[in-house]
Amino acid sequence: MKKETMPEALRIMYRIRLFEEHAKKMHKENLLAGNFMGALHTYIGEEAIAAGVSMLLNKDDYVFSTHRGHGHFIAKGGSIKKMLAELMGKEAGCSSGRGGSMHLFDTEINFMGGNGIVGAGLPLATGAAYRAKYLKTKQVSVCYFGDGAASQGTFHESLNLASLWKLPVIFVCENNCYAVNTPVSETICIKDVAQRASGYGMPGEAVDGNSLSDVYTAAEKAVARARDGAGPSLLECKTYRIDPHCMVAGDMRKKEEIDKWKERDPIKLSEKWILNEGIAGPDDLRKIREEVAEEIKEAEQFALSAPLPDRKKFREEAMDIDGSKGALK
Amino acid sequence: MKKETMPEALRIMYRIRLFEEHAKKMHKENLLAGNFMGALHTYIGEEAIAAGVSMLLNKDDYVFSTHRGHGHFIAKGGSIKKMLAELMGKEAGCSSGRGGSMHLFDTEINFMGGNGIVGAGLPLATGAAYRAKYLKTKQVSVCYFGDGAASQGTFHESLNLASLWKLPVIFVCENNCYAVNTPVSETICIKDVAQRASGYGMPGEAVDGNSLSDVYTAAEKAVARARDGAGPSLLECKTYRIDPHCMVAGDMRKKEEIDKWKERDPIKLSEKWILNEGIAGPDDLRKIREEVAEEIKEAEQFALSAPLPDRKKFREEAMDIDGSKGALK
Amino acid sequence: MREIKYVEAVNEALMEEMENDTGVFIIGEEVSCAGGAFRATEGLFEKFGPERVRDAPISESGFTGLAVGAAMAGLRPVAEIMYLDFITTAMDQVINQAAKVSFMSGNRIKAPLVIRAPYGIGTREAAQHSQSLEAWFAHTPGLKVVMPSTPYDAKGLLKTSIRDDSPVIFLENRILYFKKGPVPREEYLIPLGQADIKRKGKDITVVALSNMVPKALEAAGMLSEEIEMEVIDPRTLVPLDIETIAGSLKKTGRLLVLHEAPERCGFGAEIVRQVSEQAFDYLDAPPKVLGGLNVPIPFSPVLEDACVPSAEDVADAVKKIIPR
Amino acid sequence: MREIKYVEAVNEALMEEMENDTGVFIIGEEVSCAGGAFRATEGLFEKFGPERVRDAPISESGFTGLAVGAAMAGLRPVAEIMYLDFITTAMDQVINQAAKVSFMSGNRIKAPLVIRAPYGIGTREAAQHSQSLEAWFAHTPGLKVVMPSTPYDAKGLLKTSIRDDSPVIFLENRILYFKKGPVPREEYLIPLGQADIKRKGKDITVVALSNMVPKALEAAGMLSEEIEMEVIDPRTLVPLDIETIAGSLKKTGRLLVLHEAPERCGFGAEIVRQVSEQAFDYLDAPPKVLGGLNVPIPFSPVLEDACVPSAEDVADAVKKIIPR
Ligand SMILES: Cc1ncc(C[n+]2csc(CCOP(=O)(O)OP(=O)(O)O)c2C)c(N)n1
Ligand SMILES: Cc1ncc(C[n+]2csc(CCOP(=O)(O)OP(=O)(O)O)c2C)c(N)n1
Ligand SMILES: [Mg+2]
Ligand SMILES: [Mg+2]
Repeated sequence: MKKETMPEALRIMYRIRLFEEHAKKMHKENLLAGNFMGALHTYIGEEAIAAGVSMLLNKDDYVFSTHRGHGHFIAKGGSIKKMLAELMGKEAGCSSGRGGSMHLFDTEINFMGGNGIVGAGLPLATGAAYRAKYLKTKQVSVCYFGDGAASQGTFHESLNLASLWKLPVIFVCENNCYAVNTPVSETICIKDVAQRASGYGMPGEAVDGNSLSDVYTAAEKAVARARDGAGPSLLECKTYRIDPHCMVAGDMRKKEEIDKWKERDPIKLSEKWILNEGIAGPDDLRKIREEVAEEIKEAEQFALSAPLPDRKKFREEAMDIDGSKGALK
Repeated sequence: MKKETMPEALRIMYRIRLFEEHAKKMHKENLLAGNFMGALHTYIGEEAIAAGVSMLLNKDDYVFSTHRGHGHFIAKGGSIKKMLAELMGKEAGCSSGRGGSMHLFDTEINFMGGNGIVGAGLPLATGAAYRAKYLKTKQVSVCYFGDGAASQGTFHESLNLASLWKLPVIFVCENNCYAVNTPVSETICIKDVAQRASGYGMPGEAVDGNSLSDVYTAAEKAVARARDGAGPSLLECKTYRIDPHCMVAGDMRKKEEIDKWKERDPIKLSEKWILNEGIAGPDDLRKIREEVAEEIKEAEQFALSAPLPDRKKFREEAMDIDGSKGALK
Repeated sequence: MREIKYVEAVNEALMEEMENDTGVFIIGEEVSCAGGAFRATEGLFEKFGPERVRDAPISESGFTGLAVGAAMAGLRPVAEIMYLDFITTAMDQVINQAAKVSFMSGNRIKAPLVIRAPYGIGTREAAQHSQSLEAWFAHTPGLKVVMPSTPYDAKGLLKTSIRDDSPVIFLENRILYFKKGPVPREEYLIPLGQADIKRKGKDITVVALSNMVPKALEAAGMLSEEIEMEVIDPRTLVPLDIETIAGSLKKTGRLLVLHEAPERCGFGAEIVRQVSEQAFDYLDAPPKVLGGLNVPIPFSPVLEDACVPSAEDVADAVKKIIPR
Repeated sequence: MREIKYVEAVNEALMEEMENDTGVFIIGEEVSCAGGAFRATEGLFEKFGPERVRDAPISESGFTGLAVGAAMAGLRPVAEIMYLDFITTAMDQVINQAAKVSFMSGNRIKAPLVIRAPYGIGTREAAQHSQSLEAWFAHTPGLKVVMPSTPYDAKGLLKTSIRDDSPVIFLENRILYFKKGPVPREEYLIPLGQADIKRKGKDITVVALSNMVPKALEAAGMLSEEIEMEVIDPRTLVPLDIETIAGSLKKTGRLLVLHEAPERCGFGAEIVRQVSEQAFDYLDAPPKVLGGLNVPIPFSPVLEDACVPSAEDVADAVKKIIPR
């Protein structure tokens, strides 16, 4: 990773972290729309992955995300304002309030959506890669998914198709040690998800997902391979989710385990590295952080003041979506 | 493989071969029920697999079969009479004429059915193995499937579950080089399906599926492992389907390729081996063959004279299956 | 009588049936220590251990199919799909395997399996976590479909479903999960195929599914001065107790069916079909279905709530059917 | 006019649309050199090459999902499911992805995808190769559902479906595949949502889906001396041209809906619901559905044929509805 780009990557990580800390606060204050079941899945502790991968992507490269997608969205360049409005169910949201936290979209940056179905994004990402190859656009398609998703049939089918047809897709497995409360040791019986790549004849690599530069370096190879037309790669990033699964889920993990991982906070590690290498000073970092905080304040203002969608109008329009009338009016 | 059991295994292979040759003839003469789409998938050329595996199975071990299941059924000890009656859609058929060639059942020998959905048998077989372990019965569960089925998500999910929970199931991949007209080189990009076993932490072995003793030897290890409670295995048997995919499918394979494989006919290979080793003489083999031919003649008589199910009675009874009445009478 | 929550009633039914029959086991995501996403399986792991309360990876097709295979071999699995929406990833095992194996085998094999799935709209989780898919399963020969609306019904019907020799799709409404109702301490069973009249009335027959039952009762209360609504909960869609519905119609002459699933091709249409076939002459007014909008479920609460009939919507619909 | 087979009409539609629009590509099992299990894609591979006519491994979820993703990114894929029954292995991609993505994204993304699937009963392939699942898709908001009964309709509707911006489920009946009918050489399109009156009549409105259309016409011929049946083919279930059906009912006062799918919760029930809602006053007799038995499809031909209405069954049903 080029040294001068490190602060930019760190800014992405700040944006993710501060956004989510703020969203959590708003959730607790009942300001978000989805408070009932708490379908707000934070990415805190995993930021280095999206940041590291996205530093390699162009605006028109595709990203397919998951239920845990705020970080992917921000890293790709999505609007924080519009995302926050989305979490509040506002018409001005990035999905017009129709999608919510699990279904973020931004077509201007080819952010192709989160997904509420674990593992469902893999075939979709493979499809966007199919188009890129079909039209020889040199775009790549990135698919994020969790360790839990690696047990879905779609994992198997998608990796196989992508490899058979040498599609420019990068499968990024965010192995955060758990699927909700289920430890990864109870869902796979090998050391690394990445080992499965060999079953499809594609390269597979497991890296420290909390190290920005390790993620970047591995992703660089995968992206280059994809752009060169050499086909897909499986990149497993070992990391840890610091928060519970979502805002209402019970957490059965040991406190010591969580604390141990907190010491390896990807933001702290990156800050340390930047300072050590003398790429930027403490003041520079503080400044970035303040700018980000300001941005989030503005986003909150925007989202709070944006209007809610209109029930009556929705019911009327809904009638027309498929040309058939319903009884509700 | 014990030498004295070889003739028994050969008898199984004769029974399969002669049954199918006969069924094909009846199909051409329009005597079978399914002639419209020709859903009759022959096992000719692959007999050594079912024969070799089944020599290791007890009556109460489970077998889950495929669309190409006549051989599995016979090898497990299913009644040829009842199978032929089934192919004719008779009430006396092994599935009462409800299932047909793709859905053979015999609960007395725990033959748990063919399957018309490629790959669907893998979770089912894993489930029967779950019961065996649950009740500590020491039964094993065998699942046959094709090279084509190895691309289904159920392959991935089932192997993973079976390995995680150390279930007594043997996954037997019958790699006959094609799925209908699609060569296996276009569906997987590695040498052996068996290599995928490593992704699930289970042993995987690829053997010559036309060699009775090779199949037997490999299956012996897998069955022993399963019975010992050590978990599942993936056994890939390389073979070739001599006939077209089914009775009406076009065949795009090269004649030379088919001819080359015909030279490695598993029955011829086994006969040669038995004769060479002096386990039995030509007359013994001829006698077995004749006995089998006689058996098939009887089966034909049985099946031809068995009555067809009754349309009227069926319509009446169908009304009651779920307690609701339909309009048809 | 003591009152317990719907989800507790489910839990008790599981507990009792697991005690009754060692062949009953539970499989699903997070069902062991975590007790399931909604605590329906709480305490079972501690009591019955990992073989009988089995946490599965996110492999719906795999573990549902495993349950089908185990049922074919003689156990009585209860598979939990965390949200009904996720059953889309396991449909082949449900539709082509579980539902058909008994028939295809000429009745030689049974698949005595229950697939439990929390479902329904109202939790602000958007389009992939909010669907009501009962009509699909009711359309599939070989499956029974159960959809209780009260803790009492949930417990009695789940016990019966576990003992039934057919595969049963058992749909538990997530909004109702946390509502309380009377449930006796003594064991009881409720047969499949028996509707329950939740409120007697003479002016209109309102057939309501699951979470529409309380809304129908609320509407009945709102209108009680002018209109006497008879509220019928079929409780099981397959088999369906059409006799009770027809009997009510003989008295009322008017039919309104309520469900949250999209109106088009929903189970309401099926009730209208059966009523038209068997009780047309009783009808004094067009039989009517009030269902959900024909749209995916939006995230924004104001829109989500707009997708399904409210008690007010029900009252409006009733008033439109009954002339004054 | 020249006559061609239904499957040839499908083939021509694909050929023309692939020529028209380079974004159209085909993916499915055996679709290239083999031309699909039923020859619907014959000749396309030779003309357009492997990227546009792509043979997939047996990974329905994978390749259907790939098609959805490609559609989201801007192509116009046509995915072939070899037998409709196999779509059970890809349901999540159809229901939770294709059908919902446009709505969930606030209309930012479209999924202009056609899923073609040969389907239907009558080929002696038993329960897992014979299902009519149209009602599931009609119940799923976000999908259009097309079910042509003639070569002419198949060609015109498939071309329109490929150009449509919504995901379309296009159901091709396997028995009709090999029947011929007039198809002009010149290009034409048929809009979705327009029923076709296949035979005029004044005594009863018979709405028939797909392969029930020729059986209805046969029954109409059998009864023509006594009864004038009006036979309507809706052609597309979503959107549905209820106006044409209601218009016919105004004249006839009697309704019979025919389909091969199981009667319970089939599309017939939906037509009865819509008619009850919009044209109840036109009805002089109970509206009736004659559908398939509520059982899995048996293998034995005599039983298989018993599962769906024959022309004689249709004639009987019509005679029962019309008093004499
Ligand atoms: C098909 C499906 N099954 C189950 C769920 C419920 N669920 C949502 S997130 C989740 C855990 C996912 O784990 P992982 O893939 O590791 O992602 P993480 O949440 O750890 O980022 C589960 C089980 C779902 N959304 N979809
Ligand atoms: C899910 C599914 N997809 C497609 C088919 C159609 N089909 C039947 S057999 C077959 C080929 C299977 O190939 P393989 O698994 O190698 O078995 P083989 O026929 O070679 O024994 C296909 C594609 C099916 N039955 N089920
Ligand atoms: Mg995880
Ligand atoms: Mg094969």
